[in-house]
Amino acid sequence: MNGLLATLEPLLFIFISPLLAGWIKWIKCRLQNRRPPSLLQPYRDLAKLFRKTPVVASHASWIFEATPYILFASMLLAVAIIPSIAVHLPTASIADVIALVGFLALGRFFLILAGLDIGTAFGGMGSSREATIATLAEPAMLMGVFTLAMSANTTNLAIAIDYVLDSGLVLRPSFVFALAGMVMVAIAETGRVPIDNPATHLELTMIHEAMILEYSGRHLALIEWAGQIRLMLFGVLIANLFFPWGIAETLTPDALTKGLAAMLAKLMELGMLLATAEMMLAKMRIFRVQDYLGFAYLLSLLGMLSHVILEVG
Amino acid sequence: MNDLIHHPLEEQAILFIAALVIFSSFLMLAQKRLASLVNVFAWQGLLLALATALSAHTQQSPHLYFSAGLNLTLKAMLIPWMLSRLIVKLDMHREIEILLYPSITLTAAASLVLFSYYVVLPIEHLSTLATRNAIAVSLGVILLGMLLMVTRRQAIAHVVGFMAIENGLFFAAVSATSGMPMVVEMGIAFDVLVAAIIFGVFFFHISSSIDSLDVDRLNRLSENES
Amino acid sequence: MIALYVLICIPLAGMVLQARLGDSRAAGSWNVRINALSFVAALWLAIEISNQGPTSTHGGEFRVDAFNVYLVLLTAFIGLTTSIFSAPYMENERVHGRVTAKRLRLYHSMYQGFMLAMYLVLTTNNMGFLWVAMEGATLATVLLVSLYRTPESIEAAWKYFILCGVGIAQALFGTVLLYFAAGQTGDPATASLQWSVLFAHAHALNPQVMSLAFVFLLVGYGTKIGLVPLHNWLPDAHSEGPTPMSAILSGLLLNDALYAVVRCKMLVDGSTGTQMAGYLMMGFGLLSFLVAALFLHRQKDIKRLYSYSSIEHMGIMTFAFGLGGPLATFAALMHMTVHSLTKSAIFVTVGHAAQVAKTQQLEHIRGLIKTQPAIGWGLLIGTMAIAGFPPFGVFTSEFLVLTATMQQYPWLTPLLLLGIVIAFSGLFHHIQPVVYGAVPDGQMPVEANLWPVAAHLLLVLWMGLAIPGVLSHWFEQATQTIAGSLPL
Amino acid sequence: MSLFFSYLSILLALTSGLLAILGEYGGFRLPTGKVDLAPGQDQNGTIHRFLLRSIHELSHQQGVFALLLLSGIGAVIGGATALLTNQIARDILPLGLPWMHWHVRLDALSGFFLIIIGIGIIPVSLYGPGYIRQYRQDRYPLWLLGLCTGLFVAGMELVLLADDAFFFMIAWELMSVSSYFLVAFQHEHARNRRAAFLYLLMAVVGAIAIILAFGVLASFSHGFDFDGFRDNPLTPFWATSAFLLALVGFGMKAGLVPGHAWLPEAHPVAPSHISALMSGVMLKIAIYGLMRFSFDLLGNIQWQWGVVVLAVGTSSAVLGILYAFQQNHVKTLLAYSSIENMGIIAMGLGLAMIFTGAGRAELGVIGLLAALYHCLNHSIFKNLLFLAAGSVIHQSHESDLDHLGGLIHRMPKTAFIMLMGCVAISALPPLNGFVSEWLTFQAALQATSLESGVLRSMIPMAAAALAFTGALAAATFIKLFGIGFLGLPRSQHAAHTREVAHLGMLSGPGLLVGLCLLFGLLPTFVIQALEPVTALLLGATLPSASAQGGLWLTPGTQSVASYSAPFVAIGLLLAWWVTQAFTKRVSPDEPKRGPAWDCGFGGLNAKMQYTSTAFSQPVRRIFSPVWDLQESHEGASAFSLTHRPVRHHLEVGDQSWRLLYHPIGNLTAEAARRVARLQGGSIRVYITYSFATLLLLLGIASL
Repeated sequence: MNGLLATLEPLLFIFISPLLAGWIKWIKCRLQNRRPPSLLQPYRDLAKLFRKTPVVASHASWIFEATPYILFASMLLAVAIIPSIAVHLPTASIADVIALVGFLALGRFFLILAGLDIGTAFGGMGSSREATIATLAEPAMLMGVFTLAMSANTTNLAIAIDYVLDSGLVLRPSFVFALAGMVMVAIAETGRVPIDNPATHLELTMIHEAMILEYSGRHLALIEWAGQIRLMLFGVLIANLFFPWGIAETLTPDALTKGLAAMLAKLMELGMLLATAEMMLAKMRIFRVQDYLGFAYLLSLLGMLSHVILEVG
Repeated sequence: MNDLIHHPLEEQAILFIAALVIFSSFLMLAQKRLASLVNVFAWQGLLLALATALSAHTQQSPHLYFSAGLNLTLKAMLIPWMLSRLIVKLDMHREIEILLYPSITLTAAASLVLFSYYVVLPIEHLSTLATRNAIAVSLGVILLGMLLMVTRRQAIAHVVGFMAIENGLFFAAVSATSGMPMVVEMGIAFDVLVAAIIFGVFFFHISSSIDSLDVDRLNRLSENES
Repeated sequence: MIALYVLICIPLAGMVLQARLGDSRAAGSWNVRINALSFVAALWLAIEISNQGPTSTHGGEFRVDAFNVYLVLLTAFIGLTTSIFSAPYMENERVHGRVTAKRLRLYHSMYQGFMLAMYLVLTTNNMGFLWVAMEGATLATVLLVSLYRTPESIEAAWKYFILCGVGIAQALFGTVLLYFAAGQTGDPATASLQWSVLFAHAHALNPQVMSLAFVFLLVGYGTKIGLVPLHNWLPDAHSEGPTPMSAILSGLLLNDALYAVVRCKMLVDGSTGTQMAGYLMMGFGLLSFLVAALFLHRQKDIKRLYSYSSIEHMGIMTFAFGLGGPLATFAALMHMTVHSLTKSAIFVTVGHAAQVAKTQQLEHIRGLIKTQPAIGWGLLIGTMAIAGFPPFGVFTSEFLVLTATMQQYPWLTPLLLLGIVIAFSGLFHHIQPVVYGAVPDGQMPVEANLWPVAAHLLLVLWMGLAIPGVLSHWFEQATQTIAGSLPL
Repeated sequence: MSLFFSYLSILLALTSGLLAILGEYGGFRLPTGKVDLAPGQDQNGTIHRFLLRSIHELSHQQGVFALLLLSGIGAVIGGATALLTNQIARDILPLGLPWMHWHVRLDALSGFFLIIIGIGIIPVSLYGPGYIRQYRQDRYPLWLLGLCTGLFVAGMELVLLADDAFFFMIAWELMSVSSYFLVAFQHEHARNRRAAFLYLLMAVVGAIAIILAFGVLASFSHGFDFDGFRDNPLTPFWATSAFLLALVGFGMKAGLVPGHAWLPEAHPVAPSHISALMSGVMLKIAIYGLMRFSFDLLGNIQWQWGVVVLAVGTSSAVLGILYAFQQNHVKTLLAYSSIENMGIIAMGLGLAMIFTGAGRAELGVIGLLAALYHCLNHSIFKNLLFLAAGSVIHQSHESDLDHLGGLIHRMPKTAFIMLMGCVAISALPPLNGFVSEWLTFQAALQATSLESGVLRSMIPMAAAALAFTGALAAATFIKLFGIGFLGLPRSQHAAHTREVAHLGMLSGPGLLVGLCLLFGLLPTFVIQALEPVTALLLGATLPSASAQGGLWLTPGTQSVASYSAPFVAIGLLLAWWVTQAFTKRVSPDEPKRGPAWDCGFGGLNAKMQYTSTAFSQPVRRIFSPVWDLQESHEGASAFSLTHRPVRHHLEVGDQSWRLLYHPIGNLTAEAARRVARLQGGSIRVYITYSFATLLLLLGIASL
């Protein structure tokens, strides 16, 4: 039973993820007074890409072809270990939040390599920038995570969520700071405005896109999909870590449905927030990124300090 | 009690000679011309021999007569003779060396003698010999010899200074301990002789390498440059 | 004790012999033979001593105990190996016309004369005679320094002669004072210059006289040791003379001067019962060590470089003897041995290196390892050994000195270590480009016999790994007599 | 038993060195100065001799490395027995001073590091024979290489066995000196000579600091044997000073900032298999020294030490990787990354010290385990990377990343090995690098249970720095692999490179790849095996090293944190398989091959690629004050219509030179210059010296 759930949940997760992307686009268009594409548009795009025959540069190495699979697989694994609908799934204790960061890093590692594989200027540029941003984003994210981990005294997501649930709604300054920091990092990591603009294809602005310019067909599909999963993953992570309420603590059917509903609701809210934020903001220069991420790091650090100073004493 | 009156005449004579010896050291410091420097040195040797002979008489230690003779032949005759021959050979006999601040030198010399007296004073009273007061003098002679070497630029003057130091040593041996054991005396005398010969050899080498005996021009080997 | 007389007579005879046929082709090998003989005699003596302990003879004029017997052996050994090196070296000099027949005679006979003086210095029991022999050593070597008759060599010889003469004169005054003190003890038995007698009645000697005497003796013999600021003659004399002579000067003369100072220190300590002598030696040692270490950085001449390193090491030994504890004394004794072995080995290689490059200028000697590997490696490994790298013996002794200092005067150890680092960097900074790198043109291998180097370095290595039993026994006995107790 | 094997291994190492010499000079012929006549006269004679010589060498060189291999195996066995049986073997060698023989002691800690040495030697000795062929062609003195390698290995093993300060120092210096000769092996390049000199100089300084530290201990106990040190506790002040001295000494050897300057100079210029040994093994010996000294000999740890070590470690990690990222020379990059990894190990140690000092030894265990584990891991993958880099340089004769590229097509096997190394050192799951970094994080997160709030807030910041380091390390090795092996070849050499021919040059590193996987997948067994070590050093072990069998790695309790490497690996494979299956189902057809799209520009050539310098430019710009940058453009004029070549020149210098080393050097030179005035050349001045000395002493004496 548990095992079944443990396999079903990630599958469900990855199949919902394009929907989130679609939802954000939809909101954005609404806010910009444009006619939105249908919510299912991302699915259509993926399907189309999957149908097409991929074209691979003649001098590409095996890394180029393997990368999409590695990326997707690592994302899948990441999904498997974060509690999305239910807290306690057997997969949750396989690895903790540090391992989660590790999985994301693994995927990124190969993606960046793939960007260098063909040897185009764009690929190199994208890879270099992606590497830089990742370098800056990771410590900020871990700092935020550590704030939670230290107050919950665990790096296991499930246990941490339990802890938050048990202690009920406590107004922790540390959590507020950490939340803010995490959100900023999430925006950076998922390549949204103001760090990167998934919609653009201008050489000077793009980061993530530049790496995957050479991909096509199912390879591109897998990468796009992985991106959507990553977006949702961060959403769920933030949602469940900071507002875990509604998540299924027992594995009874109704609890699970409630959990699913709760998750969807939270994601919709987050999506709305993200879309409005992207409406407001403009993409920033690449050499502003360090200030942005530095600020995120500072927030998480503040969270840590306030936890140490104010909460434990 | 330590007054001169109470000493027999010979001892008075010895102490008088001691005074002359130190005076001769002062003279050396003051000499401008090498030839006269060597002469004074010869006189000092003579005085020493005399003093030795006298103390040999007073202390009934016959072997001192021998060392007196040794000193007479070496320091008063042989070495001065060699030196003056050299001076003539290298015709420097009418060369005059300008002494830097002779007055300062002499004051320094005086204070050196004072210093040596101050150093030796605490140990003088140990001696049972009458000549003990001469120890300070001998030390003074040694120091003045070094001073001579420091102030002079002529190689020959250095040799004279060196030999003057030897004189002082000899005098110390005589006045403090009524001479060293015979074998040592012999050895010392031998060394001095050989040293003198080697000095002679060197003068020619030096004067052939830098056509003068001015030691200040022996400064090739120096770390200071660059 | 016949061995002793034999030991003294052989070089005496050799001196006369070489004065006659020192310019013949065979002179070099004769030199080797004579030294081999005296080495055998020294061995004989050593065996006798190790069998029957300290012995004195000829009415106590000669005395051999653990302290000087190993030095005698060392002297004979280094004299032998250096003569082995000297034979081809001087032959080469003769071929290149740098020395005439007359000077070769002088060289060979004075070589023996110097050895004779060394044996006398070590074995005599009479402080006055020790002085005579020491002066004799100077006289024997001074003409060798100016053997090449270059202006530099003459200048060096002159400085050597004058400075050592003045210094040694002061030592004589010290000896006179010693005799004076001996005369004033009251009982006529002590009224002599025999070290053993004086040592036996040291407590009776008047402290004030003795401390004055020690000042003169230290300044006098210290000039020969090359203690800063009395050292100025040393680099000149070492760098200008023929290399075999530099080897024996560094390896033997300095040691024996130090030996004399230590003998005097024993007397003074016995009389004054204060640390005065020790403090003076420590001060001089440390000063020499640090100053010489700094000097190493500015050398342009390879032989000067190593003569400064000799000063540095003599400084260490003087410091260690000044410390005076059993550990330090043992270390100093050992350091005397390993330093002379290593340093003479280095001078052998340096001599050949200078012949290979036809110059002593450091910046013109390059790529020795490529030109003539044996010489290059010998120089490099020798330098490593002298710089105090294990497993060579120098490291052991320096380690002991350090720990002894740590136990007695901890605040001095940083100075020592600083000095060691400075000295090392100075040496290697100069030597590395000499041995490594590409070969400059015109640098040709020369005929060389590197057995001495190998033998010395192997010995030093052996002493670093494990001190031979009899040697350590002697060291311990000597420590016993000098410091009054055994190390640990 | 364990001792027997370690002796055996040492002897084998020495014999291999000896064999190397004998092979050169057949029989014991001492080199008398006679050099064989210069090549040129009687050509065929020399040629003939040369041929004979090379055949002869070939065979005996293999013998040399075979002995080395055996020695490595012996070391592993000896170490393993010592570690697993957890018995302390003692012995006394009749060497050294009459009253101070060499004490030998082999316990769990030395056993563990002995294993590291063994693991380091085995692949190197497989790799060596193929690698040194180039040297035989250039007529380098192989006997020297063999001899010094043997001595080097023996020295390292002796350091582990040493149980008294004297013996320890001898072994330590033996290690330094022999490796010095190895660094100076190709001494005709001025750069190598400089590196060797710097290396030896800093080794001496470090050794002296260590001697001083031992001296402090020795002045409290009587004698030099470690047991005496253990039994005589020091006063806090002296303990702290001893510890600081030891930290300086061992830290310099371990390449911790700011004592690291020699490392990026020395490691790249040594022959690659030697760099592998130096970087992979020797640095660990320094860490061993620090552990032995502080935990074992000093005993009662104070948490302030931990803070110092943590600070040093953090700065080394961050600076090391920042510098590594900017390097274009493959081996220099690896060397700097060694500094980073040493920093990480030091962080683990620091945490262990802080917890132990604060009385929470059971938490300190985690830090110590992290450090030990990272020692093992780094020794494996750094060894691997250096060997692989060696193959690249050996085959392509290029060591600058900007002249490489596209090697994955030319030398696929080496490329795969290198890739695995990069993944492992970037601390990516499921390889071994991740485990030790994870443990370090876990150790850091235990800070909550400390009383002092300052530590509680400081340690997580260190952890964040570690995260930064990890990310940057990933970027660095992406650069190494992506620029060096992917893309198009940037030079003729790179274009004509071939895969290594010699099997050993693949099997050696290949073995290490296997180990990376093994220690990545089964960490719990390593942790359990390490229990004796932690028990020895801290007197505590992990409460529940492995819940639910060996599958879960849980420092503290299951609820605190858990990581199950096997499941992660399985999960990864599963996910991979699912993805594959899914895509195969929806789009079965094979991908088409075609020219690169490149946004339709076309005409793609190697010059268009991002260079290594360009790749690291953003980071360089963001953290510019960290480096001593000299950047210049030639002929760069904006918007000039005429097409002119533009040259961009960049020097990335190490700040430590400007701030620390050059000032010291100048100080010494100045002092020497002043002292030299003593030797002015005028004899009268000299006499004045002795005159003045005499008067002074007389004055003193007659006071």
